[in-house]
Amino acid sequence: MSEPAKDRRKERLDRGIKVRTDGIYAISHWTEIAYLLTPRLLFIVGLLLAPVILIPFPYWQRVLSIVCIFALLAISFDFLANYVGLVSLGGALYMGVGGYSAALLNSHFGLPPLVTVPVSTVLGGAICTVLLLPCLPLRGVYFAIVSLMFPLLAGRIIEALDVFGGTDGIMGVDGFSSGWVEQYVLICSVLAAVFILRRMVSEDVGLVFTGVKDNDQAVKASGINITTYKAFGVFISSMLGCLGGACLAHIYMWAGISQFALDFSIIPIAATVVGGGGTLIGSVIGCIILVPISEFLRDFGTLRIAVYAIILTAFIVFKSEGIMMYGTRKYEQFERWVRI
Amino acid sequence: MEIIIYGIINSVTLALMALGFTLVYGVSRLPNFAHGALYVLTGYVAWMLMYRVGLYYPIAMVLSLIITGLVGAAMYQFVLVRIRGMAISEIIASYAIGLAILEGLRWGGLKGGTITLPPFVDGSIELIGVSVDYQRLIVVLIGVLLVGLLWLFVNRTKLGLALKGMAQDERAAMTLGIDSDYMAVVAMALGSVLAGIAALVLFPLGSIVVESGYNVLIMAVAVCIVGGLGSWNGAILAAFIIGFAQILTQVYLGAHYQVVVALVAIIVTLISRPSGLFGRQKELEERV
Amino acid sequence: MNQEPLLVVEGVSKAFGGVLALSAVDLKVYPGDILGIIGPNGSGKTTLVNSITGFIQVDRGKILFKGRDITNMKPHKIADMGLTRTFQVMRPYYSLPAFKNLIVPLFSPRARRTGGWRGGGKMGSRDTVAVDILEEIGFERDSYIPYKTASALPTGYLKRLELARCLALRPEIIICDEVLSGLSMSEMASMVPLMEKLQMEGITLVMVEHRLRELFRIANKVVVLNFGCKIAEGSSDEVMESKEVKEAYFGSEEEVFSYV
Amino acid sequence: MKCKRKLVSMISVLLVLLLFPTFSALAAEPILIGSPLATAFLYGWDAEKAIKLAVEEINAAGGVKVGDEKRPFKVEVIDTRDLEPGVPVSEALLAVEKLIIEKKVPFLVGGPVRSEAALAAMPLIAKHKVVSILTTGALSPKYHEMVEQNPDKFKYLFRISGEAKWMVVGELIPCLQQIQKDFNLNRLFIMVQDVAHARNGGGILAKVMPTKGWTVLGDPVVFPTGATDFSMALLKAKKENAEVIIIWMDMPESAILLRQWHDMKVPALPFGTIIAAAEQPGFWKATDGKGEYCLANVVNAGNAPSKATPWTMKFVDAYEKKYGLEPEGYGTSSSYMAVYVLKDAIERAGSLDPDKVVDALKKTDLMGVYGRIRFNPKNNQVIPSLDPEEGAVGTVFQWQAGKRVVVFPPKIATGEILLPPWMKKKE
Repeated sequence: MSEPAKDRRKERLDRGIKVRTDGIYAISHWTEIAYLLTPRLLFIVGLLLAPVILIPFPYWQRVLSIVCIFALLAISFDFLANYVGLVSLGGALYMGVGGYSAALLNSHFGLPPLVTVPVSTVLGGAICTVLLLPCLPLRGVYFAIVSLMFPLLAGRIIEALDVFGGTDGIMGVDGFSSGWVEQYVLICSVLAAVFILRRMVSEDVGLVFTGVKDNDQAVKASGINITTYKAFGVFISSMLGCLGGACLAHIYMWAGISQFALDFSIIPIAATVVGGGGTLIGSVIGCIILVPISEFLRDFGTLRIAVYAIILTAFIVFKSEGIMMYGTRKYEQFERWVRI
Repeated sequence: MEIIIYGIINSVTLALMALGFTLVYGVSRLPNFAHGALYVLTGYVAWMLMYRVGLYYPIAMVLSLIITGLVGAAMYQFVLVRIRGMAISEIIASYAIGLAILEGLRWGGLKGGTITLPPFVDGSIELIGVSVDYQRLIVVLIGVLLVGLLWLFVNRTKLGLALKGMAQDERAAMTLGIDSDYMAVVAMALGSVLAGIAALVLFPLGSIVVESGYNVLIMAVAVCIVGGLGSWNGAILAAFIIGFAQILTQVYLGAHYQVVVALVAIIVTLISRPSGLFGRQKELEERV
Repeated sequence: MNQEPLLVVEGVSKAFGGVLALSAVDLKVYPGDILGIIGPNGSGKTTLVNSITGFIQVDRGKILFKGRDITNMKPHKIADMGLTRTFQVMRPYYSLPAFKNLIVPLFSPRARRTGGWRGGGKMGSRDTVAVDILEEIGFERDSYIPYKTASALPTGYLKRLELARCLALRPEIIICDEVLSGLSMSEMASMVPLMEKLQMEGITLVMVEHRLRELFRIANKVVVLNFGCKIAEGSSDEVMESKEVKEAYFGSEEEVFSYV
Repeated sequence: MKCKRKLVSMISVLLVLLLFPTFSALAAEPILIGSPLATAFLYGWDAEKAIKLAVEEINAAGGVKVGDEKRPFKVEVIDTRDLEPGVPVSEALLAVEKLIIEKKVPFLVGGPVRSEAALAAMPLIAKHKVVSILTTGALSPKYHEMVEQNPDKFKYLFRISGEAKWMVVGELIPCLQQIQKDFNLNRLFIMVQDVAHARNGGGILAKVMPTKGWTVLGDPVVFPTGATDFSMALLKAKKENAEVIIIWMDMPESAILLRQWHDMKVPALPFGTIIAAAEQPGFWKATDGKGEYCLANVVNAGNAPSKATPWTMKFVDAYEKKYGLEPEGYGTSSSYMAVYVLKDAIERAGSLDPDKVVDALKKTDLMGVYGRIRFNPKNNQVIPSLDPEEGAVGTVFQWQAGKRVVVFPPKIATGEILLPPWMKKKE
């Protein structure tokens, strides 16, 4: 792309095929159908096949699981931030609560992973919602800061009170029966989360969430209790995080204080920023990119974090729309220079 | 007795850590989450200049302050100015820059806690039966001096008044011919220098480690939130409240509850009194 | 009118910092009324609206709606009882089409209880109900206007959208915070009959206004506020004649006429 | 909708994924040793240096004799990041998995360093039947207790470095007894970091010492990881006339504690059970010499110069020659030794089969850098002793005039404990 000159500007137009596929004509010809389905199928089939493709590289299968866990956290962040309007920097809280509840359910009550994961998802979601309930009236930065404090505090409290295994954590948690179960539980959860949430936000409930985010005064004046909806949003998002935490506990057969670690709060946010906020799929893509990068950079020690930080800053400052939005735009529109 | 003396020392330490943060936020509404990184950077640069380049201690200190100020200004000028007003982006971007500086330093060899700055005056003194080292007294002295100078600067100089104007109402200040971007750069540089001064007086008490960057950031944020973001009086008051609370918990409850105190203070303050101790009504509306 | 008043405000006071924004304001609104509240800038009109609808907490006094004490109740509960309001600063959900703006109120418990607009029951989806309401309020049904994104609508339509948002709740009272200000002459001309139509449909209106001429035409009672105090009450003519109003509000007679 | 971009990125990620592992698969000839270590931190980097030193020496001498052929060692170090603040333990586990699954290492020597990471990695390592020798960091007795409880499952897990219980019962308490005898000191003050091994260790001391004629002043003072101000506790120690201060902290900030101790002239001998800062040769500089008279336990001999065995000084000199400074933290000599022990076991087993190597390891009896190395057959923990002829000896040294002088155990001591000038010897 050349330098913008003074006497011309860039014009963006929807592609013909995009316009055609907006309406009922979408099913009129295979090209239209393909236009609509290809990216979606690519995403779904790609994710579903990934474990199979990665059979020769068992280590990367495991990385895929981690990618999915971070993706769940990123979706949770994206949903809460861009659809409910609560920017939560405390993804690690969900992670920890989910991990601990799964580990406790498994080691104290002997429930198998396939039971503890859903139970701790719901239970953990409820616990997180109750914990965050007093903070819900806060907005913007203030909610962000308080939510950032929660995981730190939770870790400290477990440490100070020496409960749940103290600093050693809970060991001897059962693993998933096989790697396939682990991966497909996670992949299906990610896909389900993305598509259910994307559907939900375009339904009437989703409009209420948007309303709470855009203009909570008007929502209040419409006779809707915004705290209920915020709590509901937090519940959904913390359920996703707890699901990730529970899976992590079972993958590593262990839960400990470090599940409240800052990384679980920061990386999902970075992924969302890189992938494109407000698209839900974007945050998944962000994780697919960032987590492997982190693996490649492992040999460079702490430089990894510095590189991460620079990528993040660059995206936030220069390409704040994120990869997903950028991709969508390129897919749906073409650009040309026009004279003015 | 030692509770009072060390409470004061601890409080002034916290105030020093928080001063730069609250100045930047107060003037340009920019939560500078790279604060801790600038703190460590100053200490490291001063150490480098002293032991690797071989400059005199005072010269090294002044130079390192200048460098930190420039880094802060550059950070604003080249990165943060593009995302002014988007609070969350500001937090993430400044935190990321801080992270890059801190972890870059660690990668570049700042590890293990074996480097430190020498104290200004060595030794200790008995003060009403409590032994205190001179460096801590200097910390208190400089802290008080700095607050005084800052007050004079803000209330008596043209630049300071302009900054104060910005802090109160950015738009009105702009209509009065104050260049808000320039002022924000100045504030950022000044805030960085304040972080640097804190580093130079506090590092001789300990060793220069990357982790202290994170601690300083947490404490600065805690103090500023409890005091009401952007309010200088509030920050100082909050530094004393948290400072004494920490010393008291350390004496009566156990040192490992110290951080818990700060965190609980933040959460309780935000939930019960969102604008902080000294926040203004306008801000209250923003928050709730 | 010997009925029970629908809305009663008794001695409501509110101070911000040291400034008394409302001091012991009394008000009675009867069913079917169009009550006008006027007053110079900073006289506490919007504060009064905010107090009644629960958006701010009052310091003293009592507010009764349909005989129930609603003082300092949560805004959404008050709205749920049928007391709704518009906002002076319009903030529709800009990214949504106009009719989608109504989905939020239609989704509220009250709207669901009362079965949407007209006739009750499940009369089609919320979208159709929303378009119905917009038509009611003056959006041309078969035009593209109800489907346009809110950010592209002119002020007049945005004000109507605010009203429509209230109507979606099937309210008993709508408190209109300056729906007429900022409109062009023609827009205003069509707004006034709309208000009258709403009154005909049995909705009680409280109108907080700057535009005295139009207000006086439709209001059957006017209350004047100044510095947080009620200084006059009565029919529009009575208020116009009131000496306190002229002195406190209008200053001198010449200014009255230049203003009206 | 969406995403040519997504396609491109996914394909490129896949491509990279496909290409990456092929690099490492090529070299099959050397015997791989995986070292999961927090390389950016003390207990990580020192262990890394020591392991590399040992591998270099072994390879220079011809390598490891497996059956008939001689094969060299090759180290794969991976950064576990487990000492970084804010990084979850799962990162370390992922690193261990990377070594096992991708690099296909049959042996692990080193970490994970942090106790909870080491503990969390146990099931994982056992699952893959990888022989692991823990050499640095984790001191938690829970490690070998777990092995003892589950000898079949965890039989692949060895620890060649010391553990907290022995350090307290076997070294610290006898050493304190000696101090009591020599200087007539008996008022003890305990400061620990808020991690499990330190709190447990502090608790044991507080319980045991009163029975040995000591007065323990209050409960152990617990400091959070990363604390930077210790003055309140020091003041308390001073006020209550403490005579020995036990410090158990594996964080670098403990250097601050000693500077404060010096500046306040607290008349008590600082005794670091684990005191990360004081273990390093750079400590003297870090405290401007204010850490003089500090005692520190570096777990195993050889981490400070001494004459425990003929090999000790050989190791210290070799390390100093290669890296320009004396061995650093408490994981150095043990990491070095672990490679030799592994070599010995492989040569005796004559194969790389994990079960055979485990059997050989269990029969290890080697005169090493820090004494006679044998593993307890019940729990695979190296057998400790105060006599280098009998087992692995520890080392307590004192900083004296810029040098680390070994003062305990008596058999390997190179000097006497000195009191700071502001402490008067009690009669």
